[in-house]
Amino acid sequence: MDYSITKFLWTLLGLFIVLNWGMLMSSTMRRIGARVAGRYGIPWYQPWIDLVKLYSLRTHLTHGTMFYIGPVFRLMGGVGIFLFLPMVYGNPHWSNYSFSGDLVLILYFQFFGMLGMALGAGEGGQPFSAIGISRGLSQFATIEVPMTLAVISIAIQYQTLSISDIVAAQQGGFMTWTLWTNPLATGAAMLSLLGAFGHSPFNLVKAPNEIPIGPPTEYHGTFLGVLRTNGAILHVAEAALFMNLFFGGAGSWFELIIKTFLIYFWSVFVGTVFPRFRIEQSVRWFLKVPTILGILAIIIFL
Amino acid sequence: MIKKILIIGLLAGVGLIFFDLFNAYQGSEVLGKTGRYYAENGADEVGAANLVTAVIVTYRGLDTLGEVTILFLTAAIISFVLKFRREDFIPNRPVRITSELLDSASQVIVPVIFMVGIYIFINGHLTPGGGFQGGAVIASGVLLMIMANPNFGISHKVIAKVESISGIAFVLIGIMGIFLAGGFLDNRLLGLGNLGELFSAGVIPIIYTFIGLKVGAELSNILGTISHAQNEKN
Amino acid sequence: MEYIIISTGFALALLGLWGILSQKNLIKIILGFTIFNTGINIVMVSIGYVRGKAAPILDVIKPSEAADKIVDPLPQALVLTAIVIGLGVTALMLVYALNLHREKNSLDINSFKDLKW
Amino acid sequence: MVGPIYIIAVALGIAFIMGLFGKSLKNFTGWAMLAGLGFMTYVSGQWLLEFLNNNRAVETIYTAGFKPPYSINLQMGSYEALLTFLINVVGLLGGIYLYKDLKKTGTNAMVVFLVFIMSLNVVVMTRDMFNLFVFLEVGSIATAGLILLDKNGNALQAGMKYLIATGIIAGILLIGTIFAYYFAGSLNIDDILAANLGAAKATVIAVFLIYVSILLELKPFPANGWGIDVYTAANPGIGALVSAASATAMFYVLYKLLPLGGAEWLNYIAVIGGITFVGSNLMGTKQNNPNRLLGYSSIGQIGLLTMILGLSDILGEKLVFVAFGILISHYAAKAGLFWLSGIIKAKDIKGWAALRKSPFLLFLFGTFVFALIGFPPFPSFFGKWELIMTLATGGHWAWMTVILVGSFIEGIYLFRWLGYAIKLDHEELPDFKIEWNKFFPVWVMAIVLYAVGVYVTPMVEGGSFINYIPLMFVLFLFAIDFLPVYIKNTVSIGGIIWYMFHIYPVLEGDLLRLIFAGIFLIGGVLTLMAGYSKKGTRKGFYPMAMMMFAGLIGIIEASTLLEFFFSWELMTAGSYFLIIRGKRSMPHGYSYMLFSIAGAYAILFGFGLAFASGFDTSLAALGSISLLPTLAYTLLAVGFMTKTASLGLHIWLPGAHGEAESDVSPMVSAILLKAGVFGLMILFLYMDRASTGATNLLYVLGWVGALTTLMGNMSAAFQEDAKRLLAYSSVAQLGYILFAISIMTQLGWLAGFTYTINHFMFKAVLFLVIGGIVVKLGTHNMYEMGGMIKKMPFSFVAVLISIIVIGGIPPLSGFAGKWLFYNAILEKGWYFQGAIIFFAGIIAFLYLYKLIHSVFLGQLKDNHRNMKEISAWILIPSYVMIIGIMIFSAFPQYILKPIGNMIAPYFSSEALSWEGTKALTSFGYWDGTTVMIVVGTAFVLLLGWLVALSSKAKKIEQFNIVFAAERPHRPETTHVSYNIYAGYQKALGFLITPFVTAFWDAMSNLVLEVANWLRRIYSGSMQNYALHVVLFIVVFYLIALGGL
Repeated sequence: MDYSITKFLWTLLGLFIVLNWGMLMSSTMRRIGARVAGRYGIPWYQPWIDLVKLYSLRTHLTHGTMFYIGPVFRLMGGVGIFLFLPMVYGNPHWSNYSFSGDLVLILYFQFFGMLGMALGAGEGGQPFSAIGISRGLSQFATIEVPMTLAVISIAIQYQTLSISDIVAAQQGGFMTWTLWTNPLATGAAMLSLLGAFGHSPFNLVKAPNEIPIGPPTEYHGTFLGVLRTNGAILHVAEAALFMNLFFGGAGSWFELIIKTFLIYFWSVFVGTVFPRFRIEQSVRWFLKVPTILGILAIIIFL
Repeated sequence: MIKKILIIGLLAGVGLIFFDLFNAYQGSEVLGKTGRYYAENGADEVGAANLVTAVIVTYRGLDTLGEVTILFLTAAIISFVLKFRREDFIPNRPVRITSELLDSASQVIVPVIFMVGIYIFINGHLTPGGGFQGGAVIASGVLLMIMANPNFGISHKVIAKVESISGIAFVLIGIMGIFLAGGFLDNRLLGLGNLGELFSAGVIPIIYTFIGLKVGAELSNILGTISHAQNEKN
Repeated sequence: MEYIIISTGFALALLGLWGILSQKNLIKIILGFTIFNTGINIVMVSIGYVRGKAAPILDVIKPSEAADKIVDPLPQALVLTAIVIGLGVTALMLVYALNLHREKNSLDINSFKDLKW
Repeated sequence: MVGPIYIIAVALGIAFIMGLFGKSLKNFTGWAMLAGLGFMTYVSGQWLLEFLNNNRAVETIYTAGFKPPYSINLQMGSYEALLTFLINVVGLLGGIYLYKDLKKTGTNAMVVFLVFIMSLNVVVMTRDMFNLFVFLEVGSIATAGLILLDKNGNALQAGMKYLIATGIIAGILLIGTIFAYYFAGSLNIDDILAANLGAAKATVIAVFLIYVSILLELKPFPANGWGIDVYTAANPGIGALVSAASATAMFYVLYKLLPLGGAEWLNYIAVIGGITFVGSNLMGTKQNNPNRLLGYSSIGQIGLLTMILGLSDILGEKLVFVAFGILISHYAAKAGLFWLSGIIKAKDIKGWAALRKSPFLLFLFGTFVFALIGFPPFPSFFGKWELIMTLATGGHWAWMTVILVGSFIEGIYLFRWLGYAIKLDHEELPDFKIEWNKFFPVWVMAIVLYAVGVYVTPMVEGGSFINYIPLMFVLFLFAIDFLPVYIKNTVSIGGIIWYMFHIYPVLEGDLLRLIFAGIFLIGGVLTLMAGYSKKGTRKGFYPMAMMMFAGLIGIIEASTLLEFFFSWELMTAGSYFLIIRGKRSMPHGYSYMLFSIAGAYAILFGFGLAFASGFDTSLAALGSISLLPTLAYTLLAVGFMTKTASLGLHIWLPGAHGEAESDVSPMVSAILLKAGVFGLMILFLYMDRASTGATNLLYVLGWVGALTTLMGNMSAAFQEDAKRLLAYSSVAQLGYILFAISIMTQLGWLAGFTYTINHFMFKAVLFLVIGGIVVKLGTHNMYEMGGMIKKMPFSFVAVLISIIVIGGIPPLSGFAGKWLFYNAILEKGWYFQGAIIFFAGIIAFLYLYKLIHSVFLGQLKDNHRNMKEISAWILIPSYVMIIGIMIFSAFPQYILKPIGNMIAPYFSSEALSWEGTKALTSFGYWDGTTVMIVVGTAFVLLLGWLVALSSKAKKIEQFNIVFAAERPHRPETTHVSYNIYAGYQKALGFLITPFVTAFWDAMSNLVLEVANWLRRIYSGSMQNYALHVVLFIVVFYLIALGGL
């Protein structure tokens, strides 16, 4: 357990990289989406501009304390996952603070941000926020089913919950990736990932195309900026988690960038193809195919 | 219908029980142990020529006490069950005129009946009969009086007095037995005298007299109350 | 001899029981009850009977030979008690019947079903 | 010493004298009667003392100075002394109670009353068959008279029925007697017994006739319509005597004549008793007339006693104790209840709600009901205990079942009745006035129950260990119940704290017990603190609360099975009264009680098996169950699960916890439920885990736990009532715990403990705070709240932290449980149960968010604008708990390490190891402290960053939101709370269709229907009743003697 300042600085650097990569990735994805829809789309540097603009807005309106610190919780969620996640395999500098907990820690730390966000938005008193949150919770409560099953499955497979060990077990070439050694679990997890990233068809939570709805409705300026920042970090971190679990982790930042891009692209790809589900539809959907896959993934180990 | 069949079935069942009892019974050639004891010692222990009396009044005096109590209870219960409010009471309800014969005959017979009754219970320890029989006879006399004159009012006060005093006397004699003789209701308070005489068998004649009075009083009381109850307008 | 008596007793008891179970009129039921009792009393007396023996009264019979000459006095004593008890109960029943008749102006057994279940 | 014969002599003497003077001086007769009763009581009492102190030889009284069998003899032994004393006491009290009524009817009634009691004395004492008959007749004639004390049509009819039935019975007895004389040559009971008439084919009929008539006098089902009518129609004062005195006498007659026929007859008697016990209790369930209900209950109890006599050869020397324990309870309780009924004069048990006007009478009523069901500390409790234990020893499972089922059915109606009395809102309550002469006897009977209970305690095997100190404390609180809340609260808290110090040295070194003791006692202190916020005197609250805590701590202290069960019942009783205090909790308290009784009986059965296996009275006996171990384990587990409200047994909990008072909910939820957990843990630790039965059971329980969790959380998510939401959450949490400890590995148990401790803390906080808010806002519905964060920030923070713990979100201690779960499940290999558990765990977020959002966030309602923070007395204990949570979160090792070490020896593998603050398993690792530090630091930094960016954010008011450029007019329309998970419910709601509730409803309906159908045999026609009697005789004859 090393709380040294150098460790801290390395982690900070990692965070910076992840942040920027996240923004670049999101802009790219939005361009792809636009192209598929036959539009031109935003320039690749748009997110930076947005961020700067949001952070430099002068008006800050708050509905109260919880509303104020809600975004902090949210950002903490993203950053936390990053902190507890070993980024680049085999390199102590990029393993962050993963020594303080294993996979379970990360799985449950996801809720940290969500809860904070939900509470903050809730205090806003905006009905749309509450609606969005209720939808988000409903959906998330089912996404986790296949995810949990997949996690249990790989835990059985590798007899460990420590991410580093799981990655280590996958070293030794392409074919030793969980993707091949345990395709069912991977399938289940990747399907639940769709929900986690909240692109179409599972983006009823904050339906972007209609009137602004969903948790962030009331947030603006700096708060929104914080949320955007978190979004960037969170996407990369989650993608990195999946990379570690199923795609052999990353030996270097380059490998990480490629893999996370592809993982993220997968959800965007599905999103651009399929129309949106209603909540009960998505709930049912996640409890069908992905769950069955997950169950099979466990059965094969019995 | 079904009920009828059921009843018949049940009676058959009870009949079966009785039948089995009947089979179990073979009469008896000699006295049983208890009976023999009475036959052998009754005379000298109790001194009553009528062994049944000896058994009733002395050996099983407690039963007799209970018996008396039952009559007493019945009288008491009846009198408070049939109690009715004054305003419902017609002093002289119109009744069918009793026939001359019954009326005059009763006046002749009743005293005789009473005398017979008294005789029966006084000689209870010598001859068949005793307190209960005598009392019943007396009560029958009372009944005759009531029939002869439906509005004939028996004085409940007097009856109650007789009843209670004789009851108390019975109990007292019983208790005296504990102190002066073998135990509760022992008849050897007084000398047994010689068998067959009137003044023999210890206190049996006395007890039987009281019982006789008591029974007579109670039965008459019951009769009186019931007939009286007819005077209620309903 | 005693067999006839005892069977008569049983028969009477059965008869009385039949009366209790089947008659509708309260008074008749009470009569049935008395018959039932009488039957039982007869049974009791006959139990005490000893073949060819006399009543247990020592007027002619000498106390010394009493044991072989008399019947058992005990059952007779019991019967006396039983009779008196029966008398008491019957009297009570009659009074009840009287009051019930006052209540409902009827003696039909089926008109007294206010209490059930 | 006054000779027993004087009971007869004096009673009759006085009776006759009364006849003499009665007409003239009324008052004299009244006093004469009481004097007579008093004298009888004195005589029998002195004999009783004589037999108790210097056990002298049995006294025989020869009447007429001749030896039996030639003359009648009475006997005064210890039993006779005791029973005559009981009879005379109830006679005296009854005389006092009925004094006015008797006087109104006149001297004759008093005479009858006096003679009635006297006759019962003789019935008990006599040793002569025919004399017995005579005085039975005296008794029944007297009864027939006393029935008419209140002259009404019903009484007349009842009396007639009684006369006819007893007439027939007497006839049968007479025939039996004379034939017994014929066969045995004697009327003396001892001679008849010695003659062994049961042996010969011919003579056995006499035996049968005597048995059947005595049994019929005891009113066996179904030939007892006449008896029930008497109870219904007669003056309750008379009912009391018939039920207490006559029944006692008849019971003793049966006891006297028991050896008449020999062993094989005992079975018949037992069967008849059993049928009567179950049957008449069953019919009681459908009964609403108090007196008639009491009649059913009396007959049921006498049935039980008959059955016990029938089992006498099994019970051996225990017979006397068992019979006495149950008889005395029946005697006192029934007399008391009938007398109460006479005071209240309600035609329907609903009318007993009038009792609320006098709490003391209510207290007496409760006493009697609990005594009848056999709760401690009443003698019936010990009687039943010994009964079950002895039966178990003989391996008579069927009889045990009959007894327990019958007692349970009795509980069904008695507790419905008690519930009505305590809570029912009923129009036209009869209003009654208490005359001292009616009140005093009831009071005495209650005293008798308590006194005898305490007196017999040491007579039970291991009873001497039972610790009465807490009960004394309860009693004391009853004494000071009139004082204002804050005093009693302080006293109670002081008492608990004192007990902590008293008990700590005892438990030191036994960590398991220490933890639960901590939960119970510390929890008790904290939850009680909230009581300071209450005003007034809160009648009855503190004694009951303390009774519950006495029971809880008793369970901890218990070293023997008896102590454990004693305390268990105590706790049940106390908690029942706490729960039913709530405004609308009558039905919920009722179902709680029913489940608790059923559970208690399951436990009792299990304990019986445990005891019978090795005649070991200590708890360790659970370790060596050799008789039907699987059944025993299952029964015990089920019994304990009724308290943990596992799936299938949970339906009582939501209502009970939801409707309870604001500071009762935390007690029963955070603390009481743990008693079940403790029971399960004890069971699991002791039981032989290797056995297939145990392993299967554990496997099943694992599934039950998992499903309970799913059901609980999902139901909670769809609640609109804040407290019910929390209640369902408790169900779910207990499901986690059940699942965890069923895993039976060190990790599993660690998880279990973590959950136990966490749930104790956060549920206490939540129920305290939410309860406080509910009271303050005056509504349970969350959608009527909202925006409270502005008004109650402290409450909000408390709830927020608790929610983070429930959710298992790092860094708080809830996560410890989740992490341990993952490892335990992977280690054990229960993957699918595990998956369900985690699924449920995520569903938890739905209700958690619903709770905190609907209450604290969203739109503040207009009518709440000037709300203040809830009372500090609620917040202080909450924050103590919060601190506890924080410590547990930051330094889990200080608690988990010792627990791990403690339970390690019980399990093969030590799966959890520690590196400083880091917990390691074969699968993963977790470092609570580091997580706390990392998260803390990062959070502070980020917050600082945001503050730096937007230091002076402007506060805007409620309606200033992006609402389609509109301004919402009413908060109600904007506050999104009602049924917010509609979509989810649409998708998955089918999972929680209330099968279980439907099932239990069907069950109860079934019972009631059967009862209703059965009781039709009581058609009301006296002829039918006579028919029943004869039918009983014939059928019994055919079965017993097959017509020879």
